[in-house]
Parts: sequence; structure tokens; C-alpha cells
Amino acid sequence: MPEEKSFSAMAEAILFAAGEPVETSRIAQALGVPDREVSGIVAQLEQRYAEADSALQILHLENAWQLGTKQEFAPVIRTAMETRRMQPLSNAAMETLTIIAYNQPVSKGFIERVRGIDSSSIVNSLVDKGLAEEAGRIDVPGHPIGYRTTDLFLRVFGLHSLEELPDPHPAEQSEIFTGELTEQDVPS
Amino acid sequence: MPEEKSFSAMAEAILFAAGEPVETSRIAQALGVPDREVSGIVAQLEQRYAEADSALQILHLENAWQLGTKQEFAPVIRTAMETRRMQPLSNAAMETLTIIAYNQPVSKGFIERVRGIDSSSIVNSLVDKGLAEEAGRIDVPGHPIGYRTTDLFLRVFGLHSLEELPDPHPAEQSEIFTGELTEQDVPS
Amino acid sequence: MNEIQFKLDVFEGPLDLLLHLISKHQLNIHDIEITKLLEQYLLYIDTARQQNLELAGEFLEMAARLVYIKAASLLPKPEEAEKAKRDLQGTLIEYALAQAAARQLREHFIADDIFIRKPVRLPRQQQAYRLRHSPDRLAETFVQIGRERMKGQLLSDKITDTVTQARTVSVISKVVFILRKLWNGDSVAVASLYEGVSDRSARVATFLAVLELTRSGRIRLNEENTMLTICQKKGR
Repeated sequence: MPEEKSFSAMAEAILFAAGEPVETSRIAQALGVPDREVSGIVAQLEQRYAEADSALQILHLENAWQLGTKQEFAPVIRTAMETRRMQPLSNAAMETLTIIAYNQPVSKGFIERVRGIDSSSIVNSLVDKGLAEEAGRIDVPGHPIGYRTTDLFLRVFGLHSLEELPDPHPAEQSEIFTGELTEQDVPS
Repeated sequence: MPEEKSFSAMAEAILFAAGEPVETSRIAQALGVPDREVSGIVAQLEQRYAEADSALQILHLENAWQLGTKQEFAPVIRTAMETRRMQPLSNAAMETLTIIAYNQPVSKGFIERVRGIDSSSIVNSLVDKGLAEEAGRIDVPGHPIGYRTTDLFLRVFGLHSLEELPDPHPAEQSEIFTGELTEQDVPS
Repeated sequence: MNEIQFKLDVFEGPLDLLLHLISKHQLNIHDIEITKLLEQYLLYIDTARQQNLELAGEFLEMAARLVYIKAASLLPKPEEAEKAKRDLQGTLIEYALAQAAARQLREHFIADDIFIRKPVRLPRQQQAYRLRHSPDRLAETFVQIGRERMKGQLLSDKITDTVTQARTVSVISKVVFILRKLWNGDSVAVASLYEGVSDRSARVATFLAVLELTRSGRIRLNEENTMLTICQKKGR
């Protein structure tokens, strides 16, 4: 009999109410189980969403979990909510976001040095879009504000964690990096 | 084959993403069905939630529908949310609070100038946390609302009064003093 | 000039333009032919100007940097030029990497197709802050922000960066500087523009600024190239 509430349903309740990503430890604490059991519990929930006729899915972001809709439901949601799909980012925004993603936390000054052009307004617009955020001040002269990427950034690029950021692959560079390819043969 | 997305899953997607109650007609329009079919579609969803080991339920309000958690999950949700409240202040919040503390009363505009980035939502969250409060309008152009710290702020930082605010780096004070005098010799 | 078919607005900045020129003319990024690069770069700047495009100041700063590298390489001791060239190559390689990474990241873009929920508002959610901190945290944060900034009158990040990085001096700032000197119609000795200016990039910027102003007809040099006067506006 389903009198007893299952852990996976409890996890579902927490993730639903929180909306934002919830760390493994917080789920564990609320359920009264060790941290290491959380991924198994969430996996059950994930399976239910996969099997059943459900529009939901579990997002695994860094060390946290979040409830979201399956990608294929985006059109019907947009129709109902009358929202537009996020526009693809301009090259300038992509470059800036990439520099932030691979070097975070970084100051606006650092980004400007890499890109060779003032990028302050682009950083601000990435913050407005929720793709980047402040990350305290950096311990370099002038103590500039550092920027890092957000959970939305991970979601928008279908990443589970920053470790999944693609390695800029050598083929892309071959036109410019002639003769340097051997250096990339570093054993991991 | 369950390739075809069912109406009930589409309704679930809409209700999940909306968060708030969604009118029958809006759902009907997005699914491309007559209004009168919506309650049947939602009933299917409701049944899935009832049968499966789910924490969710459908709330029917007037002429609208909303997705929520079942009553009995309230305690576990509350426990999980409580732990979130224990989050210490972010760097950005600490910085904003410091600016308010040493310059009060200050406007949001002043804080933005000091930090170099819009800090309005951070100020609001400090007010929510009871660490800062409005202090009437300030006598500068535009008469913006001023903010000051609260008694709770004093308690949090173990101070008896604002006069006890620590003096930042007194050692460096003398050099800065001389340096400043010369820098101010700029004709206005 | 017809052979230069630049799409002028597509470059993200001077580095983007340089990378374009390097790949177009098959230059070796690890040992750039500065003369050729400079020539192509200036051609671009000219084309942009003919089309009345507003170029960001950074494009002119880069011109100054290239001119400097070329000029310094003609000196008997070209070590300085070598170093400046290596710096530029390093900057370009770093930027090329960032561009490659950006292109790859873009392939993962799925926009905001996954929807999430706003957090549920619990009745008592706006609760008073309960943690305790040492008052030293306030002092530390104060120091982090910096005393100047705390008064709300700093000096943008950009200026701080300039101070800490000793960047190339902008040509535009020198243009303004020169025009100010000439404002009331006096003539000014060219040499006086360099008085007290020991920083090399500032000298290069001054030189380029004079060039720029004479070329555009804003100022005139006397026959000995020693004195500058401002050109009176003529009715056309």
C-alpha cells in the first residue's frame, strides 16, 4: 500500500517546490539519508519520468538537481505562455561568454584584454540575460568584480557541469596552429 | 509507440512552466482543442499523479488549473527550504551591506556607482533579511530613497552601535591622506 | 581599391581583423611578417574611413602597436621589437583559441527550451537573517572594495586597468590633446608635443595623431614640418 511516502516522491516534492537547483546534501538532510543515497533516489524519479507519459525530467547540474520540462515540450509551452525562444547569441556575446566560462571568475578587464576590445556592455547584457553573474571581487590590483557563468548557462548549452565544457578541438585550430599539434598530445 | 506527445503531458508541461494558475481557455488554445475537453485531459493527468508514486497534484481554481504538491509533503519541503535560509550572505550582498553601513543613508544609485553594477535586487534581499531598511528620501537630486542598516545588522555583526564599525586598515590611513590631498587639486 | 572586399562590420575588434588578415594572407601566426600585416591592416582602416564607418578606438590603438613594432624592428637592437611581436602573437593565439572554443560551445546551444519553475513562496520565507559574523568581515570587505570606490567617485574599472596594465596610449586621446592645444588659433611646435613624454606608446600615439590630423585636413604642418596650425573651416 502506498501509505508510506517514498523517498523519490519526497525528492520530487522538494525539487518541485524549490524550482532552482537543490544540492545533493540538502536533499539528503531533508530525507534523513546519507548523501551518497541521493543519486539512487533521484534515479528512480528520473525513471518514472522517462517511462510514464510525463513532460518532466531531472536536470543534473554540478552538484545539484533540478526539475525541468523535456525539451520537446518547448513549443506548446511557448504558445501557452506567449513567450519567444531565446535568440541565438551574437558572436561577440558567444566569445565573451566562452571566455567567462573557461576562466571564471574573470574581470571585465581580463575579457577586454583577450578580445582586444571593450566588452563591458556585452558582459552586462549577459548578466541581464541571466547567463553570467557576479562572483565577488578578484584578488588582483584594483579588486575588480569577477564574473562567472550561471545555472541557466549550463541549461542553455545542455551541460551538466563546467567539466563538460568542450575542449576546443585541434581541428578547429589547425589553420592557425601549424606544427603545434604535438603539444596537445598530453596524456591525461 | 509513445512518440506522440499526449495532451495530458502537454498540459502538464504548461502547468509546470507557468507556476501560477492557468485558465482553461489558454490550455485549450495551446493544445488546439475545444475548451470543454480540457477538464478531461487534466483528469487523466490527475489520475496518473494519484496512481503513480507522485508528490504532485492538480488544483482546480475557479476557471483555472494549477500544479502543486500534495498536502502531506509540506513538512519535508519545509525542512529542505529551511536549510536554504541558512545560506550565508553572498560576496555581493556583503559588499552592498558594507557600503550601506559606512555611508548610510545611501541610495541604490550610490551603491550602483560604487560597485559598478546594478545592485537593486541585492538591496531588496537585504531588506527582506532584515539587515537593511528604508530611511526616507535623501536630499540629493531626484530625492531617491535612502537605505540604512538595522538593529538586526548590529546584532549579526556583534556591534552595539554604528560607532563601533571597525576602522578599515588604519595602518594605511596616513599615506592615503597625503595622497588624497594632492589628487584633489583638480580645478572643478 | 576594389579588390578589398571587406565586410566591414563583421569584425569583432582589431584582433578579429588581424586573425582574418593572417589567415587570408597565409601568414604564420608564430612568426608574423609585420610589414605585410601592417600594410593590410592600414588598408582596412582606410577603407573603413572611406565608407565613413565609425571605428572603435581599439582599432587605432592596434595600428599604433603595429607601427611601433615595425619601427622598432628597424633599430640596430631589435630585441624590443621581438618582444612586442611575441606579445602580440601570444595575444592573437589566445584570442584564436577563445574563438574556436566559442564556435564549439555554440554547437551545444539549445536556447531556453527546458523550462523550470519559480520557487514556491512559503509563508514565512522572508525570514530574518540568523547567522552571525565578526565585524572584521565588514572591514575586510571595505578594503576589498577600496577606499576611493567607497566614496562613490572612482574612476571606472577601465581606468584602473589602464594603470595596472600600462596599455598602449590611445591615438584618439592624443588627437584630442593636440586639438586642444591648437584651439585658439596659435601655432604649436611639433617638438613641444613630445615634451615630457617618455613613454614609447604615448610617443607613437602622438605621431599617429599628427599624421591622422594632417591627412584629414584638420591641421596643417609648415614646410619644415616643425610647426602645426589648425585649418580654418572653409565654406564649401
